[in-house]
Amino acid sequence: MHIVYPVVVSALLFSIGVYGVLARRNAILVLMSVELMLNAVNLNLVAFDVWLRDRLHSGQVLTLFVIVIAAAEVGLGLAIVLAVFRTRRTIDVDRLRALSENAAGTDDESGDGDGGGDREGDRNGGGSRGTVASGGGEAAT
Amino acid sequence: MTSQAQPGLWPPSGPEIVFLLLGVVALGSALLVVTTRRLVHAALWLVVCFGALAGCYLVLTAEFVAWVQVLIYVGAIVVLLLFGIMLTRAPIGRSADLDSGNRWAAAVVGVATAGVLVSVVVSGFHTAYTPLEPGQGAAGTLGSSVFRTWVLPFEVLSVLLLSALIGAIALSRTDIGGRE
Amino acid sequence: MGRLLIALVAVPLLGAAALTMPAFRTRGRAVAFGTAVSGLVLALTLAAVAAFALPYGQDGPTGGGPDGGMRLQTDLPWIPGLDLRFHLGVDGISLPLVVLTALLTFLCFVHLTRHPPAGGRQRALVCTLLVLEVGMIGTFLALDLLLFFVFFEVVLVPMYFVIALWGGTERRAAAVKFILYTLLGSAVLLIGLLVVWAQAGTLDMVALAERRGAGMPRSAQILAFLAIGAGLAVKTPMWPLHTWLPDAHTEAPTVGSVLLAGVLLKMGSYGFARVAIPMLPEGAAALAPWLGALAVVGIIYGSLACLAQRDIKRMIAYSSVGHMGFVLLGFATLTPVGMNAALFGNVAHGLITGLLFFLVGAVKERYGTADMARLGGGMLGRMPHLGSLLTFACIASLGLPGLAGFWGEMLALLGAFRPAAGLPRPLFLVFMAVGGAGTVLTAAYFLRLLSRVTHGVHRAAPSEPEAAAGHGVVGARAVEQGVPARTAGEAAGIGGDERAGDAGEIGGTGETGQVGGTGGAVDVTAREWAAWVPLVVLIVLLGLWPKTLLAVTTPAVQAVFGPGMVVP
Amino acid sequence: MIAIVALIILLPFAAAVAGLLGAKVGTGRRGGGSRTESSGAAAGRRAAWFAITAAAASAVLTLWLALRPALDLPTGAASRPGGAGFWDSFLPGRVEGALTLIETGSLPISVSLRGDGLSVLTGILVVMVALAVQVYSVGYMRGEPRYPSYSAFIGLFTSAMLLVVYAGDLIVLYVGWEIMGICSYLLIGHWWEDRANSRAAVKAFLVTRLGDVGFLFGIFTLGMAAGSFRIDDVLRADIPTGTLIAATLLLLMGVAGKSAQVPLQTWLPDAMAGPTPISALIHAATMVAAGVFVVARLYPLFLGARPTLDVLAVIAAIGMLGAALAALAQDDLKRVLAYSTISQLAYMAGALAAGVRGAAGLAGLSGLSGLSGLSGPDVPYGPDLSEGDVVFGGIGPPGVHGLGEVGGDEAAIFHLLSHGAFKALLFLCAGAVIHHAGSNLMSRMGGLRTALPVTFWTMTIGFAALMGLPPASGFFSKNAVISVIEDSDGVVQPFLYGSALLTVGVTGAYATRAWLRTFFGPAQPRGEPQPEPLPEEPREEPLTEVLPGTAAHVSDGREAPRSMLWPIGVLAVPALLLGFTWPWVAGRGVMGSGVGWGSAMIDLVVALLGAGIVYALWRGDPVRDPARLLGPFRVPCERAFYVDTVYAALVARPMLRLARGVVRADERVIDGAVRGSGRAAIGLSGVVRLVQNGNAQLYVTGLVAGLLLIAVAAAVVLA
Repeated sequence: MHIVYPVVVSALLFSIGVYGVLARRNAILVLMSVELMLNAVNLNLVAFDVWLRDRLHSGQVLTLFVIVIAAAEVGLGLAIVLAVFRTRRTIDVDRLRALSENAAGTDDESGDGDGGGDREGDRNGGGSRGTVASGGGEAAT
Repeated sequence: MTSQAQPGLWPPSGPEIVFLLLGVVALGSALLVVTTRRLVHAALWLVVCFGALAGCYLVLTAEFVAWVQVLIYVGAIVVLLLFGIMLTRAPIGRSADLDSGNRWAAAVVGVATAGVLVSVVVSGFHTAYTPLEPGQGAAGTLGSSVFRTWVLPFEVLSVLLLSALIGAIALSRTDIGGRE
Repeated sequence: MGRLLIALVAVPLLGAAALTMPAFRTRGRAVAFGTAVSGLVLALTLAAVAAFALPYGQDGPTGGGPDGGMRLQTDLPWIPGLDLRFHLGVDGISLPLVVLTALLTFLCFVHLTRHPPAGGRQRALVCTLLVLEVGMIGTFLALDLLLFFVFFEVVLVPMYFVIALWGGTERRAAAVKFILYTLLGSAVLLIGLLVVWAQAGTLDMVALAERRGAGMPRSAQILAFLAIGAGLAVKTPMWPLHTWLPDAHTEAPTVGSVLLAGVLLKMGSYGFARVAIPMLPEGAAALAPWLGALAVVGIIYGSLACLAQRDIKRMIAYSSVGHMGFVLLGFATLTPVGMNAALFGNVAHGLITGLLFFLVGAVKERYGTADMARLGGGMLGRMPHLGSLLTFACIASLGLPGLAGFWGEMLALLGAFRPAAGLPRPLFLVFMAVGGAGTVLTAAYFLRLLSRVTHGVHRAAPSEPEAAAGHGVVGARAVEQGVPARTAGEAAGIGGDERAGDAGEIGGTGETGQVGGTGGAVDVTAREWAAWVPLVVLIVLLGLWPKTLLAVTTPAVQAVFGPGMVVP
Repeated sequence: MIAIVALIILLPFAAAVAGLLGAKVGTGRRGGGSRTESSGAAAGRRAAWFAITAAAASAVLTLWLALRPALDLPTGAASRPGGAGFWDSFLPGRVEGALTLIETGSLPISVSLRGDGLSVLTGILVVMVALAVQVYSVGYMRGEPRYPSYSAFIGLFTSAMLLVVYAGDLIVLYVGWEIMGICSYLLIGHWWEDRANSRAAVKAFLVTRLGDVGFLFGIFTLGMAAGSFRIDDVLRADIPTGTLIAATLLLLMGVAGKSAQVPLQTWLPDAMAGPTPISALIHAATMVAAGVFVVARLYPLFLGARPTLDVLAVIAAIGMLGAALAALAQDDLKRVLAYSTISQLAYMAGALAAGVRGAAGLAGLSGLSGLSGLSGPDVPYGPDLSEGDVVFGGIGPPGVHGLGEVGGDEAAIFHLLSHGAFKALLFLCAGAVIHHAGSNLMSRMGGLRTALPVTFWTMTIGFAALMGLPPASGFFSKNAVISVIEDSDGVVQPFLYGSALLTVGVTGAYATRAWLRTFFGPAQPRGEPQPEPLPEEPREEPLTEVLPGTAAHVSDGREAPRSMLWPIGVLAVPALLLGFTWPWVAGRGVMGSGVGWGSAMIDLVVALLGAGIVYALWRGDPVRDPARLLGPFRVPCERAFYVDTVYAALVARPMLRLARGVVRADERVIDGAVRGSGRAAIGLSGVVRLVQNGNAQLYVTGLVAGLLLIAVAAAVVLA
């Protein structure tokens, strides 16, 4: 067996997984794409294990471990997705923007804190935190 | 290890042809997973992909891994994913907005990844060859390896699995801990 | 003997560490402990002075040195891989500053025992101040460039917290500005030090000073002097790198202002005397005219800015710009007399401005504001002791002969009269004339301050709208500030919501806040006398007998410039 | 011997410290509202004892110094660099002692004192007037709660002036010089409750400080040129003429500031805001005298710099006439005396500017050693010799000195002493008058002759001396000054001489006017508690307003208390008789020998002419102010020719405007740049922040793309 065949398949599978992670909106689809990438890695591990004739079978054993971890990961990931779905009513990845900078107009003013607007900036910061929290609260109810 | 009598890359031998066919199936179904417009179809194409991969493992003489793949991936994970689709009330039919606006950037990055990886592995391994010897990945050999050499990571892994389980429960149940 | 200097650094550090023990949770005990520790440091400093007074060559195998050289040295490996050494020592240039640091810190603690700043958290404050003392003393003792830099930086963090946690209403912005500005300066300074290291191959300050720049090309010296000078100038502060200073001083609590003006600014000018000028003589010679020009601009500019200030604390902060301008002018002359002037000016400014900030802190505590218009004059009538002390301090600060402030300024001008060979003399004569005009302006703004605050008959402060309308920002700020008394509510409010703290402030009005308004204010308290009298005594002593200081600094300064550079 | 000198200086200082710290142990340093009346009075008494004892001790020691036949060193060329002084015959020799030498890295400063005839002469004036003022103040300031600090500051002031007088080193001299400045600030602003007093004090300090900066630079120039700050070394050094001119011109700035000469004279009239004894102290004996004293002390240097003397002459000529005219138009009695002080100081400056006749043209100092000196008490010296017809070559060999030549410095010091005596007398008398009248304004006085007989007679002596009427001291000293001016041969001599003569007349006029309007004419209703507030001038002595009941002056009695009358009486003696003792001081032995009778007659006639015109006007209408003879000139004169206005417009206001501009520029430009950099950073980060839109996929895309780029780059580099 030429190693290059499984390795190339694995590389292409990985790239497809990458595309899926980057392009899909639905969080479950993203999880699926992650699984694709993990499987690409598994294939690599097995192929190299065979090629190198490892007496400890580290490649295959690690593949087993990866599969187990993938199972755990999917379980946890789905739990998180469900939690997000409960609070946000959506699992579209590009609509979950809690990580973003607050786009409110007052943010620019908190910049000149050295001019005395520090307290204002604090208030804005607090305010933005407040909206996030309260938004979450609304969704939860 | 590369042996002295190393066959050329082309034409492929029998197992290689099987492998390539399975690989094409796996890649094609994977492509469908990331492009299909129906969620449930995606999950089902994933089953096909995993199955084809299990076949690949078999060709590569990793029997035990192949069975585990079928059991856990096809049997457990896909089911979990389907439950997830169900619980998030995803539309069963066609939905137009499964891809984000990021798709073209993702395509570019994906193709670039493929290009880089393929060119690297091809340039690195185009001469690598090993004859396949059945029995390398049998349950017995693998089992003895796991429970001799890898027993400690194995145990750690079981703890990890347990904690992941508990974590999943804690996350998915609304009446435990959490927000005030 | 060498262990003495290690003890100087270690004692406050151990003290700060000890404060983490829960035994100091009890109210007030932390301050007493801090007083004891800083008192111990002061005693050790005096022991160092006594050891210094011994004839040369009697302080152990590691000490000793040529006349005017380093004494009490201790030299331990620190990071052997980089050839960094924990090298401490003291000479005539650093000794007065070490004593000044120890004294001012001790007096700050004495003052703290009865006058805790608003904001509570006394234990944290004591701890912070002790760490600050470690950095300050270490800076003056360090003889390894990187060690110097480390101590130089150590100071910033505690000072940041002192301003940010115990300061006035605008404290956060001031603290952020302070730390960012000075960190930027330190970064430039570090670059300069690295240039020196790269060129000279050693970080040993004694060796570098003895080498007098030999082996370093002129361009590298100029570059290094530029970087080091800019870094130090931020700290000093030199015009136009001074704008962090007024904000920091205005917002810092009394002890913070005292240490900031009394010691921290000196670290910058000390760097000129210790690092920039001795190690990079050619760079110094090339850039001295610029340094002098910026110094005199600072003198005039600072004085003019003072003339139009309304807030006393801010005014004194700007006066520091002017006074440090004289110090820098002294350095710029590159003469022994100029450096003597700078060192004398350093110490004098530390004493006088320290006293001034103590006094203004007391005024603010009693009146609830430091805005001249709202103080309303007549302090000599209402609080004769405080008014008299303020008069004394202002007169000392304006450079009256017979008080400490004079000699630094006079000698700086004398140095400018005949700068080192190679410097353009006409230019320095212009600097001298401008500096002389600066002394008149200095007198003008201090007398204006006295006239407005201590003289006249006390009136009630103008009604709030009037103040706000008439005095614009300052008035509004003062109104916003409201009352000085901050309660525990404010302390709690520091971490969290600012407005809650303000509410606590208003709640505390009844106790101390009204004191300022009703005229029942107390004059100077016993603790304040204890904290201030040593400063007064030293100011008079140095003024009447400048030899006490000049006799210490002159040999060291002569050693810096070498025997060949003494002006006949 | 030098210990005595040190003691003379230190005693008032020690008393000042004791008075400040010790007078009110347990009660407080300065007046406070909480103290009881009795403890305040006790503190005042204690402070008075300190102050008067020290002043008296200083005076005794000074007199003892003066009455010794000679100081330690024998007189001789070796010990007397720069030529012999005119004081040689009074007190030959010189004593000097250095306490220590302060190394500065450049020229060392020697903390040294020196005593010689000039010092002792001036010292006598200082300690005498100081003693008189201290004694007088006990009565004048009775009930004043801040008396201890007041008397302590006087002590400090005296000490500083004595330090100037006895300084052996220019820097030491400068120290005393400046301390005087701050003491004048503290004393003029003694009644600080009134903002105007405070302003006057600030003005006095600032104007003199401005001059002092030049003075300090002058010291630098001299010291650097001579290689030492010791006065002896400086006098002995061979300094190039250019340097000398620069140095003396710079010194002149300080002299003009302290001695209130044009153009720095404006502080002095305002300084009348202080208590009257302070006016006597500052404007008669100490501060204003310091300037003249310093010029006399360094006179050989000034003689070597002819242009400086010409400048001084112009200053003096303008100052004496302008100030005299201003004095003529004032309504405030103290301001009359203040302007008269400026005018009289200008006389001294004029005398100094006149130089030593014949020597003035000399550039070097080499010829000076025998010029200004008088060899001894046995030199024949007659009235006819001083007339100006003494033939004097000027470039004689050392040892051949002009017989009877009165040097400019001698005339100046002579006038300084006599002026110190009579002006102190006048101020103290004016204090008594003001006490009685309750106002400073002469329009509120009149007819006080009968109410205040002692004051009347003593003040008459003072005015006579001021006018230069024989036999009062002013007659002799002023005549000496005018003779010197007349004999000088500078470029501006005619101008100076004309101005001096004219001023004699105006002096006669304003002295007569003040005398008449105060003591004669109809009595004015007394009891105005407070003088009319003048719009632009500081109000004087708001005693009753400030300290109701505490400043209990004896306004209902006939005269001031005895402690005030005694100093007045004592001062009247030298004011009257000093002229007769001067020849003894100057070592001439013949009575009246300082006077050139011919020119003296001219002066006398001019003075009487001025006085007569005023008298005639006054006789015409005793109620109306004789100053009306000035006509349209009167208002400019009263406002002192608008110099204050000009300064306010040219210096003070632009400076304040500049200050405000600086503050604004500081906020907007410099701090603006700092904040701008912060804001620019934040703005840039805002741009970067746009990428941070919360879409995790975008982040990962970037991440992977970056990873790929790095991988490709690594591959390319390694390949």
